[in-house]
Amino acid sequence: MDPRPAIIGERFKDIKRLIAVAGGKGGIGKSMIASTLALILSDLGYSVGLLDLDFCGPSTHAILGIDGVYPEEDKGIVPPQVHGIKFLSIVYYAGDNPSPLRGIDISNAVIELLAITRWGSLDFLIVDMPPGIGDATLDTVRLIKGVEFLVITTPSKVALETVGKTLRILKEMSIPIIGVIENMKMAESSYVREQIRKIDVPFGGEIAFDRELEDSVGNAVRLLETDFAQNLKQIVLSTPAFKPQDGG
Amino acid sequence: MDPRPAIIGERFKDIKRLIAVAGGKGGIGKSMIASTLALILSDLGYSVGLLDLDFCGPSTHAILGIDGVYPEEDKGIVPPQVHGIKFLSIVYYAGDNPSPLRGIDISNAVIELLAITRWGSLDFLIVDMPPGIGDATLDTVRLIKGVEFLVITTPSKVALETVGKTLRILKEMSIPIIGVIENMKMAESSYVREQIRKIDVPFGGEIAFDRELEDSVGNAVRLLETDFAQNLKQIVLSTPAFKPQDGG
Amino acid sequence: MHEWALAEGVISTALEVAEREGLSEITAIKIKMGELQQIDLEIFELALREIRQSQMSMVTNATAELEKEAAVLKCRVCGREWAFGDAPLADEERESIHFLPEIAHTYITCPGCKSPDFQFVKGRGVWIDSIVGR
Amino acid sequence: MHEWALAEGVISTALEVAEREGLSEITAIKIKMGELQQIDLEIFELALREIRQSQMSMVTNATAELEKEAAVLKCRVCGREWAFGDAPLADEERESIHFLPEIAHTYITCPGCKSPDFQFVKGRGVWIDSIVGR
Ligand SMILES: Nc1ncnc2c1ncn2[C@@H]1O[C@H](COP(=O)(O)OP(=O)(O)O)[C@@H](O)[C@H]1O
Ligand SMILES: Nc1ncnc2c1ncn2[C@@H]1O[C@H](COP(=O)(O)OP(=O)(O)O)[C@@H](O)[C@H]1O
Ligand SMILES: [Mg+2]
Ligand SMILES: [Mg+2]
Ligand SMILES: [Mg+2]
Ligand SMILES: [Mg+2]
Ligand code: NI
Ligand code: NI
Ligand SMILES: [Zn+2]
Ligand SMILES: [Zn+2]
Repeated sequence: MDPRPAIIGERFKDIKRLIAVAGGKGGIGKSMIASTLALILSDLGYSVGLLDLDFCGPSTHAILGIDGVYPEEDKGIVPPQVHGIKFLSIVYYAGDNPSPLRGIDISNAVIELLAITRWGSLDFLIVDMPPGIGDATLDTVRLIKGVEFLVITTPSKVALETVGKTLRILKEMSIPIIGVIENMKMAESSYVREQIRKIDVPFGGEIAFDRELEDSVGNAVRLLETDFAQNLKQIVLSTPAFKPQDGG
Repeated sequence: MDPRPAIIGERFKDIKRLIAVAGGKGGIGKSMIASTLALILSDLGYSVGLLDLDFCGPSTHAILGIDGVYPEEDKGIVPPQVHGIKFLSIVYYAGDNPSPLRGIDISNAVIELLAITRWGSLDFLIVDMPPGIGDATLDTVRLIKGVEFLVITTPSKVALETVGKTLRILKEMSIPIIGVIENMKMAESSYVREQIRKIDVPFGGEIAFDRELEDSVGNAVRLLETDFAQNLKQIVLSTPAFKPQDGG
Repeated sequence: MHEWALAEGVISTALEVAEREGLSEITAIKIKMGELQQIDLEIFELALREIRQSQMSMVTNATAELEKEAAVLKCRVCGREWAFGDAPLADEERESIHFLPEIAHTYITCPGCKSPDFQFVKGRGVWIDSIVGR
Repeated sequence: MHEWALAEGVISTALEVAEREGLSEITAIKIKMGELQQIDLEIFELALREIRQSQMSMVTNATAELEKEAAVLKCRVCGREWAFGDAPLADEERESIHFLPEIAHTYITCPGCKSPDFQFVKGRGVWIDSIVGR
């Protein structure tokens, strides 16, 4: 019998809101939004954690410029606090090296991290998800009780088709969806917004394509100053889910 | 004992070159390049197959506008020919519905398709890979003898860091790498080219960001006319690997 | 009739085993036929026979014993187990599962909690139980 | 000292079992300690004892029996099996595997064919063998 699942509930019991940032495809801005969202919420005075569950392509450490820190061992592992955010990623253990993991290994590693990490009390834990609905997403839904999803898409037809599938699965499993963000918008169009509303999922807002964003990668201070972050902050301020007291 | 692996070699024995289009991250243009590469090679007079192994986010059918066709059953399954390309994707079976598959299921489905599909004789089989190195990629490397990789990146730091990991794994496993294509280039810079050369992997060429590409999604004829396709065709014509007689 | 391709796999595997183990002949093959894949047993048996007898080989005179195995699915979320036979499915859905059993995750959800996150406990598809030779 | 967290998992699981099975007391827990995770057995045993005795519960008086299990890895490409003990590893690499056994795929490749595509046949980590109660 696996001793780990039974302790996972205990690990999350003092976290007010658990928000997984997901989407159908890769490269649509999930990690950028998860990282910047964590920064914005921390900047607003909330206590925030960020968990990178994209073991195949972890990127939040690179986006936030996190390097040279390591969890403490204290009856488990305690994530270090960087830019005010308690941060946990597989890169602590894999470094710059590749982790060629099959699904069964991803599942085991997710369960292990959820079981041994002591987040303490938090207003928000933001979870950066890999693309698609595979082991990491299914285990998140299965093991993190009360998790809510923030779903990202771009205006591209293929991205929208794929995100539609993710939304269908989440709805079928009765997982709460905070909203869908349309990222990297280049032209005026209400197409995505309408499609999302049609399937009865809340539309969360839009973020414009920001040519200068790439130059801020690796620098949390500059990241918060980008148009991208400003767009996202508007969404945060106007979305009721981003108040910790509303959560469980 | 699994009866399927023993027959897979037989299924590929009349295919001259097997090319997997891969990369570290999602959203870097793997599917767009795999689809357009298949079109270009077919247009050049070669016999071409296209196999979409991104079961979580299949996109090549949407890019090529393939719809309403289905494999024939004849001592296995025989992929239908569309735009001159023998095309196989999980969408034949999943339709527009989501396929929430764990790694173990992806692995099983990959093995099944490799074992039952009769491609016949081909100059090229192009395989569109999912992001990262997971079950689909590990099984491709394990079961498709002679497969070569065409690896995609973008100029973004995070994409480059991730693709570097994929390249390391492929090199460690002694899998041939045709080259690395730098896609969605927006500004002049030789940074990616230099980084790739540093790790002793052939640089395959560059493809500019093409604002009009999205409008050609779903239309194979228009796709071939884009600047994107022109860029890719130049790469095809100048890369020795894209001659079938060079292969095994 | 794609069952032929899987029958080829069984015969190729038997020949590989014969070679690896240095046998001079395969005498018997036992195969589990998982219900999920809905293989037509008669067609499969016929395919096995034709492939075996199409040329003289170490497997030509082997007997093939097919045994049906009921498919049982188990939910990873709520732990519920159920029989595939119970799933309400349209004909095209069954047909898709016939070609690619993993597609079950697209058309079936747990009768207890509606999750698509279940495993095949048994009865997925064609599986070689044993190969006997001398 | 992250072993404490896993020991908590063992005790929580025992309590869950007691509740589910309607037991009044857990008397014995048998645990397999997989080598890959390199858990310090003394620390783990101490943690188990402290957690058990920190408050009166159905598990307070249970005995815990720990059994070491050697880690065996098997390559999915060439089939080779080897012992984790043989892998040449730097201290930090061992430490990373201690926290996250799957990280073995980052630092170990098959001694036969250099593939990172191997499975843990046994000895991954902490595993509850049996829980006995009344
Ligand atoms: N609004 C935006 N404007 C410009 N570039 C963006 C925007 N959002 C994301 N990006 C860029 O897109 C790329 C992919 O983003 P990322 O967050 O890594 O995607 P994912 O996590 O979905 O794979 C990154 O290079 C990122 O900098
Ligand atoms: N050179 C390019 N210029 C403009 N857009 C591109 C280019 N290459 C790819 N894209 C767009 O980027 C998005 C992701 O491409 P896709 O091929 O689906 O990536 P992947 O298969 O790597 O996830 C698509 O919307 C596609 O149209
Ligand atoms: Mg990401
Ligand atoms: Mg793709
Ligand atoms: Mg049929
Ligand atoms: Mg230690
Ligand atoms: Ni059939
Ligand atoms: Ni420890
Ligand atoms: Zn269930
Ligand atoms: Zn090996």
